[in-house]
Amino acid sequence: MDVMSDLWLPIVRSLGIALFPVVAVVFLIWVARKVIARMQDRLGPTNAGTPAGPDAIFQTVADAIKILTKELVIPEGADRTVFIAAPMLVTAVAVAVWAVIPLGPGEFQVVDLEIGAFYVVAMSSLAPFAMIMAGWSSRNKYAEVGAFRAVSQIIGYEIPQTLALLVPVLLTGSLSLQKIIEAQRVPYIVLAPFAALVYFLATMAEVNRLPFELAEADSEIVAGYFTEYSGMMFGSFYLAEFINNLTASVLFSILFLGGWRGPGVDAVPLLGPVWLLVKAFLVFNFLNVFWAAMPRLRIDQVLAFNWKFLVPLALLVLLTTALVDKLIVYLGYTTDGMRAVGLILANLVLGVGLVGYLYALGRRRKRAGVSVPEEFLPLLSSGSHGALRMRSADVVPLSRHNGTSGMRYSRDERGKSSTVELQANHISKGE
Amino acid sequence: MPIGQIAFLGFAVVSVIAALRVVTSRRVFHAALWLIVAFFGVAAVYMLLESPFMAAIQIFLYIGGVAVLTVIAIMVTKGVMREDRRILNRPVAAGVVSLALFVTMTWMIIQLPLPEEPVFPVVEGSLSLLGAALVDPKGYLLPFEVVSVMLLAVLVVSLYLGKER
Amino acid sequence: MGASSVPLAWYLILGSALFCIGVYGVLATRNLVVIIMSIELMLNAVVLDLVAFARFIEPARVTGKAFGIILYATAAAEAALGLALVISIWRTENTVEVEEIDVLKG
Amino acid sequence: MLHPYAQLGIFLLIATVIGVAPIALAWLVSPKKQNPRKSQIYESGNPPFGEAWIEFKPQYYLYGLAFLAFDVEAAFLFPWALAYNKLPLFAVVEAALFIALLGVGLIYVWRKGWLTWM
Repeated sequence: MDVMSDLWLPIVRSLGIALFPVVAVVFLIWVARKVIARMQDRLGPTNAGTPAGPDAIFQTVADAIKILTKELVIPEGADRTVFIAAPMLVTAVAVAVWAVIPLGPGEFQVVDLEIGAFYVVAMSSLAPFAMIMAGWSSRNKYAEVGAFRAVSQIIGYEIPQTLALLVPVLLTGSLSLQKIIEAQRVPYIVLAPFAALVYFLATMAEVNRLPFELAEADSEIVAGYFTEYSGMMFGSFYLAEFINNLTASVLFSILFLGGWRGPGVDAVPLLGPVWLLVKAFLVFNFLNVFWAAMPRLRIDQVLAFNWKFLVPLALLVLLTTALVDKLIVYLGYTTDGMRAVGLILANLVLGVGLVGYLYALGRRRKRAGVSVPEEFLPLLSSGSHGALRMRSADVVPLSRHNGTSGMRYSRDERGKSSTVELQANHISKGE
Repeated sequence: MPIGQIAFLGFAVVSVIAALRVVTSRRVFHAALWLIVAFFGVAAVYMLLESPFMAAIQIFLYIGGVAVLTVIAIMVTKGVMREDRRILNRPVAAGVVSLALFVTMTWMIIQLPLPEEPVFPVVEGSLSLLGAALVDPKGYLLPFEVVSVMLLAVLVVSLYLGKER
Repeated sequence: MGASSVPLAWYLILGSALFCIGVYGVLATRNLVVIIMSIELMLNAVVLDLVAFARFIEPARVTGKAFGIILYATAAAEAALGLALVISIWRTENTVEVEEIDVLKG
Repeated sequence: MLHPYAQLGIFLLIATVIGVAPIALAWLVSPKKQNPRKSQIYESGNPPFGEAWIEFKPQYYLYGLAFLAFDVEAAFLFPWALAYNKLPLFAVVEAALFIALLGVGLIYVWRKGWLTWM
């Protein structure tokens, strides 16, 4: 009996934590569609005559059931085994990261590995593979362009992400995510705002969120690396993408926002997951706001922004944090308060330097006749590239890669999946 | 048979079969995918050796780094890759040489008085010992700094070789 | 569970098997990329042996890991340079087969 | 109590099942009607033209090369960051040198223009 419970408790817990992101995503897809629709002055999913619940909250369930009954078309000339394995791998990897994520104190975690944060980084470095496999095996030109873009973008942004992640690790002195949370009496976003900024920007690129949504730019290369996929295989890519979004939000909350820490957790441990999910939900919607508001960049801009801005900045942040913190201790100020003040001051200096550098760069480029330095577009954009202008900013020249000139419009509808939303929208406008 | 041995045999069989497929696959792209499976098998064996750090580094560096780069190289040069048939260079001679090498090595390993059980228990926090040893002048400081010079050289030289002229 | 039930010799035999498969790959194939992959396989076998020795006969388990991680860095550097050379050769000679590369022949 | 790595193994097994199950289920319930027009490669409705596999500029590859160097650096910094709290100042300076050296390399290739998209 005892042996049985010893064996079954971990299995049940694993099952619960593994299924949690899948179930949560069903709700989050609806949230994302609704938020983006509201920002773009649309209604989003509505229950116009359908039994999809209030405000079509069960729209995603209906979509899932529909997509399950669609044919799995394998294009001719495709590399069948690789073609089928790619969507399976992408979902499995997306779920596998959750093994070390502490949803709350103690028991709300599958296994608290000594190397937790490194496990997360290692597992997410597998994601480009599924994209390469999908893009290669489809034998499709669009798919291959998407795969190439995905690889060069996603592996590139892995660098600043990993370097920024090292800052919380270094301040905690542990790779265990549980210990990183426990060490955050003050959330690390206060002590290391620039690490948080770098991490957030790199995360946006890692999860393919606009303005970094090049790998599947729907109006340029159809759907990128999963152009040829249909039915549930397409659904798997879509699911994995949203799971990755959720994972990224949860990880950002854990590393920089204090994870499950919050008022009342010590007394009621069950509040821990609630706090974590509230924080993650806010971060997730922050990503959604960017999604709704940003135009898509070109591939050269995306890569230049990484290699000429984020990577140097990440190196600088890591260096500054490590040196300043050690120097303060070396000078004899060993209390946590003094260390915190030192770190905040260092970040302040870093911020002033950064703004000055960007200003000088902008001035120099302006004198040289270039309106906006391309690599800093995501930060400096103004005028025709208006970062936070909404609908009029949708128009962006096509990537050079296609060799065609043209404009694109509306990035919300993802071609294959959103027909139901289009119809609902149509009906509500007709009324 | 203890569960550890069963797990080891499973991982070993997976990685050896995958490694064999690497050198015998007809398509180079498939060879690269099998290479990843082989690396995974070895990473799992690292977990059996209770070295999660080495397993993570195996996945992070070998699969997420080297294997990705190999796949990109294959995709870039696919025009000249012989897709359908990999011409082998004296396969029989190569097979005999490597089989003889394997038999010799295995025979030597069996002859050696190797421990059946680990002599020392697992040390908690050995990873931070490694971190300290890497920057310790009495430890591995010199290799550590040499690695950074090597990476600098790799970055500059490989970009120089790879860029279009 | 864990290493305690598997003898050291098993790990070493697995390592030598992977190494010899790598040797076969280097000797038998003409494709440069496959040769690089085989070399990676051989290096990985060496690291496997190092980690196994570190677990079985070393108290702090630092030496094996330090050697392993430095070997990994070297392997990655080798792969980067090797593949950069492959691309370079591919661009000038339009081939990735060893037999057809003869730029150094006078 | 189950060994932590065994729990991890079980979790990875469950993750694999979650990856495979939807597609296997869809394979069972979805219709299978082959049709040469349907299995044609998608090129925005036109019949596919030319080679299915196009050649790419190796530009993408350069970023991969740069990535690998920094990947190795990050792998080295993980154990160092873990030990950071116990390290003396000069050990941190050494690691800073390690980071700065690669930063110099980055600035060099940047100034040479090898990171610029062509």
